[in-house]
Amino acid sequence: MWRSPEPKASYDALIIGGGGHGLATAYYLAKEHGLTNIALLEKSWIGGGNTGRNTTIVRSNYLWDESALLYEHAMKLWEGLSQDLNYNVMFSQRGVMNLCHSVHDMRDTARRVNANRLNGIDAELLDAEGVKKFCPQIDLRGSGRYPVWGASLQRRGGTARHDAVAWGYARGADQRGVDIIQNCQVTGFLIENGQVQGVETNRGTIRAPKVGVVTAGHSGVMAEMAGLKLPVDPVPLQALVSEPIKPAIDCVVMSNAVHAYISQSDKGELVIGAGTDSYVSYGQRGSEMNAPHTLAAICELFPQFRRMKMLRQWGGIVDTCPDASPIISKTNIDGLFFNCGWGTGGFKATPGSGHVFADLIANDRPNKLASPFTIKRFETGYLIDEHGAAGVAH
Amino acid sequence: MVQAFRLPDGGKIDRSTPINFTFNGEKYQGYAGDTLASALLANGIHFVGRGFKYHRPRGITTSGHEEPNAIVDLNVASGEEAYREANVRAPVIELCEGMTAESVNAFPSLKYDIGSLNQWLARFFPAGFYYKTFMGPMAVFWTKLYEPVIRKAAGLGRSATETDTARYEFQYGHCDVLIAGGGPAGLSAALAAASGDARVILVDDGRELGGSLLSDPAIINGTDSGSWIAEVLGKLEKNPNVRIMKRSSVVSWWDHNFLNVWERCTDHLPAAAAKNQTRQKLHRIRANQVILAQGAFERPLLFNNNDRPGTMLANAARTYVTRYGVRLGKAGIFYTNNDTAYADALAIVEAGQKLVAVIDLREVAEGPNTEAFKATGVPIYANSVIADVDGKQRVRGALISALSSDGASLIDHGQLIECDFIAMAGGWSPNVQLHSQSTAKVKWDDVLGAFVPGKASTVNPSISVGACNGDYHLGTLLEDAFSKGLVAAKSANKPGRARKSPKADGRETGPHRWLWLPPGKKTYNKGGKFFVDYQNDVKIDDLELAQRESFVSVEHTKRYTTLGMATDQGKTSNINALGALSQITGKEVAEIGTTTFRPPYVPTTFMAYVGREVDEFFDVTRTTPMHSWHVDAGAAFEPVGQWDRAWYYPKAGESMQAAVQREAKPDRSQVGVIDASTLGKISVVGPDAGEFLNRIYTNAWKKLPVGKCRYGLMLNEAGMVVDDGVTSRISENEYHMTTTTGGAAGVMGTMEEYLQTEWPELQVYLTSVTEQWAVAALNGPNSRTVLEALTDDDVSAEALPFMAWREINLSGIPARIFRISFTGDLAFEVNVSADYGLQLWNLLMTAGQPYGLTPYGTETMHLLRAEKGFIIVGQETDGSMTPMDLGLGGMVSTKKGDFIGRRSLSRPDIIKDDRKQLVGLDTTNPETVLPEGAQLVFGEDMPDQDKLPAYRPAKEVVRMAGFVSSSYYSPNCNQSIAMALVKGGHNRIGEKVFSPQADGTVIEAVIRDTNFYDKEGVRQHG
Amino acid sequence: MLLVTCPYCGPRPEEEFTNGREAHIARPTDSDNMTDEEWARFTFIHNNEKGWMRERWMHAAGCRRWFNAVRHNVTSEWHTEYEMFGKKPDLPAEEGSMTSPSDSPSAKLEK
Amino acid sequence: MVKLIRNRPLSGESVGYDSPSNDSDVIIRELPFASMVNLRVNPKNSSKLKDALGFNLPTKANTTETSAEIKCLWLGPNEWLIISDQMEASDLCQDISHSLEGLHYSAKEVSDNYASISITGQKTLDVLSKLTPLDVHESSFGTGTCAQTVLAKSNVILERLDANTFTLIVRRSFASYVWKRLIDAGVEFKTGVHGAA
Ligand SMILES: Cc1cc2nc3c(=O)[nH]c(=O)nc-3n(C[C@H](O)[C@H](O)[C@H](O)COP(=O)(O)OP(=O)(O)OC[C@H]3O[C@@H](n4cnc5c(N)ncnc54)[C@H](O)[C@@H]3O)c2cc1C
Ligand SMILES: NC(=O)c1ccc[n+]([C@@H]2O[C@H](COP(=O)([O-])OP(=O)(O)OC[C@H]3O[C@@H](n4cnc5c(N)ncnc54)[C@H](O)[C@@H]3O)[C@@H](O)[C@H]2O)c1
Ligand SMILES: Cc1cc2nc3c(=O)[nH]c(=O)nc-3n(C[C@H](O)[C@H](O)[C@H](O)COP(=O)(O)O)c2cc1C
Ligand SMILES: [Zn+2]
Repeated sequence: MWRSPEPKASYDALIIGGGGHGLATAYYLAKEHGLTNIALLEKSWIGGGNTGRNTTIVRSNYLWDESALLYEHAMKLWEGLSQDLNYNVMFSQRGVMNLCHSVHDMRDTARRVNANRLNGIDAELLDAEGVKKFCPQIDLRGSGRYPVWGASLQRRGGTARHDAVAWGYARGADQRGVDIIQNCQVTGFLIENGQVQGVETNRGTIRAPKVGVVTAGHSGVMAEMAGLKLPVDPVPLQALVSEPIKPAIDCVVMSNAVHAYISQSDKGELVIGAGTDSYVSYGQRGSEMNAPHTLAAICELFPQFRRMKMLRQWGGIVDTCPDASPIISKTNIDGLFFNCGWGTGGFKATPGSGHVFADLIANDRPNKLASPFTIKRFETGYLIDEHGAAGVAH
Repeated sequence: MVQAFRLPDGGKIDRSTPINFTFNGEKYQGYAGDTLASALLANGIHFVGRGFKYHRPRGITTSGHEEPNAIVDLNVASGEEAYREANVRAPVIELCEGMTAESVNAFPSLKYDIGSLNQWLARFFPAGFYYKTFMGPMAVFWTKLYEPVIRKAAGLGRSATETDTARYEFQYGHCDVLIAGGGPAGLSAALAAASGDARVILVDDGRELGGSLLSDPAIINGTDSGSWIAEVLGKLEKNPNVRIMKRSSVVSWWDHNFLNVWERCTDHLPAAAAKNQTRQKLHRIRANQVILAQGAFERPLLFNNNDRPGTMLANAARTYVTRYGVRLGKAGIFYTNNDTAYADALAIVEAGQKLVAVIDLREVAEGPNTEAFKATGVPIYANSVIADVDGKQRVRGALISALSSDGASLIDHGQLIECDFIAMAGGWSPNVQLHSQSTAKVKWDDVLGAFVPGKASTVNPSISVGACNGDYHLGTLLEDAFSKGLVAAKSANKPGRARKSPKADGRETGPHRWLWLPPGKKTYNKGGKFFVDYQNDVKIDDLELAQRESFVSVEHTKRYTTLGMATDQGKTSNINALGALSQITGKEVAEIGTTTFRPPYVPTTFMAYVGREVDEFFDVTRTTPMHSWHVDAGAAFEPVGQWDRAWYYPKAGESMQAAVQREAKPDRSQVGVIDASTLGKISVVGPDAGEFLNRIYTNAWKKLPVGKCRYGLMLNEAGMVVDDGVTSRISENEYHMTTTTGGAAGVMGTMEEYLQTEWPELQVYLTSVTEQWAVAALNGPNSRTVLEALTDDDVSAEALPFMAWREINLSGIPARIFRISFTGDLAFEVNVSADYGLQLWNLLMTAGQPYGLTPYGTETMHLLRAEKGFIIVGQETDGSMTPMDLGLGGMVSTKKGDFIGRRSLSRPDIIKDDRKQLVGLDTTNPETVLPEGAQLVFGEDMPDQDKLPAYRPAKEVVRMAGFVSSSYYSPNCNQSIAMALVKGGHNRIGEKVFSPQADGTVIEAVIRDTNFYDKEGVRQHG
Repeated sequence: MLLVTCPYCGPRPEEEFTNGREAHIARPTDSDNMTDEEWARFTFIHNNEKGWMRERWMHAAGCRRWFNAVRHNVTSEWHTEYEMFGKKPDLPAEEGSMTSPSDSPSAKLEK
Repeated sequence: MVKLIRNRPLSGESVGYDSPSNDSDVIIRELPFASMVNLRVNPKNSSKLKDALGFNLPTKANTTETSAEIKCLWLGPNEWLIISDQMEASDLCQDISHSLEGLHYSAKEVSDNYASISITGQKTLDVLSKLTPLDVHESSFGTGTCAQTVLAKSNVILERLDANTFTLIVRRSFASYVWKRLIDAGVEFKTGVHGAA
């Protein structure tokens, strides 16, 4: 699938972080910008960060124009990704419903659905009956307090196989000459006169005039190494799977109000996730309080799953931004770029994120889709507050 | 019904109590004390399930939680749907009367399963086959053709389709020492730990304590182990500080020594007996010290077709024969790589189960247990392997071949020995699951050929004893566990007093041979089927393929092949896989590493985690003192935060819209009343209270006179509006602040935070008094008249002007009257002690009747305030609105000094004038009510109709101007009214905007100010 | 569920607390003289250095006091707690590697 | 003037349950009205209240003080709950204000803000252990101890009166929820519920 080359002394560009976003960046740099003398450095094994531990929900029905257009860009790439990579990422457009449990939810959702439509994104506002029709397994009553009023439905949304995304991009990048170097931890940056010159790693110095950092939960740590500060907090986000069962639900269901989301993988596990833990952590495990709350919500919405059993639960470290939107940005060090802050919901953006980030690195200026996501927005006040859309981690 | 495969005697089953059960629709009988697995075996049934991928027949393989193959669904008869349980491990199901079970992953039946065709296509299904195949030239091949097929094949068992009504609970626990595992090591540790004042919890997942002693008895302290266990338990049970939990598994170990223990309270009972009892509990236990005495798992051996039904672990074979009195078959073959297992072989033979051969991988069959076994006369084939297995749905024979001297190849074509079961003894792997969960490391032990616990973690220090610590010698482990039990109690500051450890002569053990990957008739890479992870059908060639395809990291290998990801989480397969990988790659196992153990230790029921916190207890419902009145009046309720607020009071057959139109009128023409008790109320007391409010709110507070009220706006540090409310000055030193219902806790939190962490110099105390007060808000021209009917105190405009408050005696109830208005009409907020809330309400209703007093709910309140253009935080705001955006710039004081969020208001993107700004909208057709959440487009940006087909996304991105935040039909203005946030709206008054609707229609409106009613604001001053 | 020690009430379950992120980031008193960048730093940025960290907690369901604590943000090990304006304790020395427990396979193996 | 009717938060909640009897494992009841004052003051002034209360404010965390008329629970380093079933809250406040004249303090009546629930009987600890993560074992939470903690999804002030008797002081709007959770947790025992206070 990919070679295991020794790192060379220098490259034209380096990508730090072998998650989906980093791998996609490397792939598009090679494919669309002809930069092939590049390396991707991953401190352990590619796809082992949040890419390998996320609940794989893909959708583009975000509220603000800036996000909607970026995520929709990703969605379009998803739609041709298996063909592009010649690797089946099992992108499954089974439909994503975001449930509403109150008038207030309905109003906010209507606003988002209307905005989506005008932004050219498929979105439907369902009433309770529509919800039941699309997903007959849901119990609309929600114990009385959280009855299901309706939902937004994005039919083109769905899931993809997380591991395959990482591997497919890795293979594609490798085939185009990118050196994918695992077990290579970046420990510092070489910076001279405000211009990045390369990185220090546990396998020696590697020089390059351009460095793109895509390290999710470790972005703050990386910024620190370059003397920069990022408004991202690393917090644990947990997920769990049930034992595998025969097909029991064939769409993705998310709910902010009861705080949970669920889908069923192609192997049969129910894949379930919810909120972040309250404290900063770099340990890929969370607190015990999470599962009871998440499962309570699932057992409300799907009482028929009450006797199901949890097979495994785990955590990832997500890089949360104050406005729940990512940072895709130049920094005040020339040649040093950051792509981070995807928090609880960046898997769905993987192709789009890599695509625009590659463009930024190659051309040294953000394109239209990326430019709102500059780190400068925290100074100017141009926040893109997606807490509504990202209110439940996904 | 005959149990043809029951030995004539022996076993800990109660032969006088037969138990009826159904498996795959057939009726069978077992005995009390059986598990489903032992009962099936006693009926001669080995073949019970099929593998996930190839659907190959599979049998009962183990006698415990590590079972990979014998997975069944329980409660499968009609009428049991709500209790149907997917994927249960047959060896741990205690048989009970009337039990029904069926095989998983087999359709239409276990014997004739369609999916089993997959095994003939096996070469098309190597590891990772998903990703490389099922592609097709066009995406549609995947979506329409392959994906549905793959998804149908998913899963093992089937979930219930009805709601489980059983009761589940969780319970908190606290102890000094928690011991996981009640075998000899755990019991010995418990004896020591509990010998002082320590609170001890001993947890074991079996129905009886004793662990391996139950099937492998020994002499302890000179008596048989059965009596010893009884004696220990007797002692422990008498100790009030000790809690023994049977049928309970320690499933998770979280940071700071917090553990989850999953107890199955009634699963062993027939349905009728279990009724009305709690089915399962999750104990959430904080332990000062944790001792792990989890034992060890025996490993299968790797050989060609090592998955045929009838193939099981040696110690499981022993357990079924000796503990359950099961005859496993007519003739068995025992296959081992070590000496110790001969003790099991001997026990099996001595119990009357025939063995026809022992196949020993070791070059020489020697060692104390081997020698002892030789007396049985069963032939031993040393330096030999099972090269192949005959039989499909049941083992029929084994092909035995001799090994070359290096163990790498076979030196003969072998001899077929007929047999109907094979017992495999591949050595033991200490159960380091919980140790790893504690975040401690494991280390590789070459002698044991397994991981043993490494250094304990500092956060969750684990103490391992017995077999899970790699100590397999009964004598030493009893003593070691005992001394560590004392250490643990001492560390918890409750030292034990016992000094005499239990004693036993452990079994001597002879040599072993860790030949991880022996050759076979077909080798693993030449079509041989060497299963390593049974349930997920991972074979050795899959592991090798992963290596070849760059999935070298063990984590990649796992994910590419799905090794260890099945419901048994690799309990029996992980070490074998690593051993085999090490042999394939030439790397040391320690170099290959291991994957991460995660909770739970065994799959755990969702509802055990949830306990009672579903249905009525899913969330708190908070109610006001007047709640019962609203209920009696037939109110519909709206959840606001955790509160239930009266939403509207429908008359018979009335819709919400109709009710609101009716409720909204009296508030302008007569008088209405709403229960406003839910508003947050905070008492702000101290010499610096005014200064404090200055820093909390955007406007100034110090000069507010006593007796006066003022509206305040609160921002976050980013400058965005987060709450609002009226605050009144009670005295020189005291303000009474109100917040939004949903914002109360957050506001109080923020105020305490700033007070304690940023401004400790301010002398201010905050007390939440939200629920001290019941509040009824009277609105409308008659409101004063109603009030006057109930008080002799002066509530005239002079005595109590707009934005003032005073205390009055309201028919004997001390009340605070605030003349503030959220409807823009003459209004009084009446506050009384909450105990009198209901009485106040009733008094008002009676007094108000002559004046047309109408109770109204939150929906009408929303409409009324919209008539006046008053915002609702959370409706007109979404966390991205500044006071200026809302047209409330006048409330931002520039003189008083700093306040939360002030600095942010001068940032460049905040002062831009094309920000979304709050405006009113007049729809061109005054009868048309814009839907809330509608998006707006300026005329110049409106696309052609064909670019915006009905119910479809726009064909090109349409630039949006803003959105509608509130919209109603106003019976008081006789037109539709709406508020909206529109880009640069304040400068666009009079301009047209267009709102494209999903159905393709477009609603037209004109931008205006937000005040639709009583522009001059005279009414509220009335 | 962590065991959080309140300097006033003693060790209590995490459920009773809210976490207030990094400690010792004082609110500027002269924000008028700050650049937008400096203000953004205060408003949005925590250092979150990997390892021992001083952070804020509030005993929300208990005494409602804010306080500081030193906790290891990889292992969650609790070092100490101290009052909001109490003496800033030194951070303990870092032992061994700081990779999180499951960061890399080798981290789980003792050699 | 009308006759004043205090409606305690849980009046009307007790119907439909078993009444307490001699062999009840757990007995739950709403306690009658008592005056309650939330006091905030710097603890160094604790002795100044000796005259008003009959004792110094308890400054040791999670402890209580009692006199014939008044009980005081430590809520935080500068916060106490003063309870009296004999004195009016306004009188309490007045006495306090006399004692603390000129000092910065706050004394707010909160009698109506709370419901008080008593739970007693040999299975009390078992019931509580299903609802609160706090360790209420005698060794760490003895008689005379109080704590603010979590009870199911509510906050609660918990006070231990003797080995098997606790008082729960709950925010009024949560009272019905807590009440139902207590009764529900007692289902597996013989739980008796007293009629309205
Ligand atoms: C439980 C959970 C559920 C989620 N669910 C969803 C979902 O349903 N939908 C969705 O869209 N998103 C979801 N997300 C978020 C999503 O997973 C992430 O936003 C996304 O995968 C981030 O990808 P990445 O490539 O940026 O980061 P990662 O995959 O984390 O990759 C970062 C890589 O950087 C490496 N690295 C770090 N430091 C260094 C260094 N010094 N040197 C070299 N390499 C380094 C890491 O080892 C890692 O491999 C979820 C996240 C979690 C944790
Ligand atoms: N012959 C050999 O090589 C060999 C190998 C291993 C063990 N043994 C023998 O086995 C015995 C080991 O004694 P021991 O006490 O260490 O182990 P054990 O196997 O006797 O007891 C362990 C107990 O812990 C329980 N358990 C495991 N995980 C649990 C969890 N998470 N929660 C609750 N319970 C859990 C098991 O069900 C079992 O009852 C000794 O007699 C030893 O000689 C021999
Ligand atoms: C979508 C998805 C499905 C998963 N399904 C399974 C599964 O069926 N069995 C399993 O053991 N783990 C499953 N996992 C969890 C992984 O085993 C693993 O826990 C996760 O990738 C995090 O890695 P870690 O536990 O090694 O830290 C799944 C993970 C994801 C993201
Ligand atoms: Zn405290």
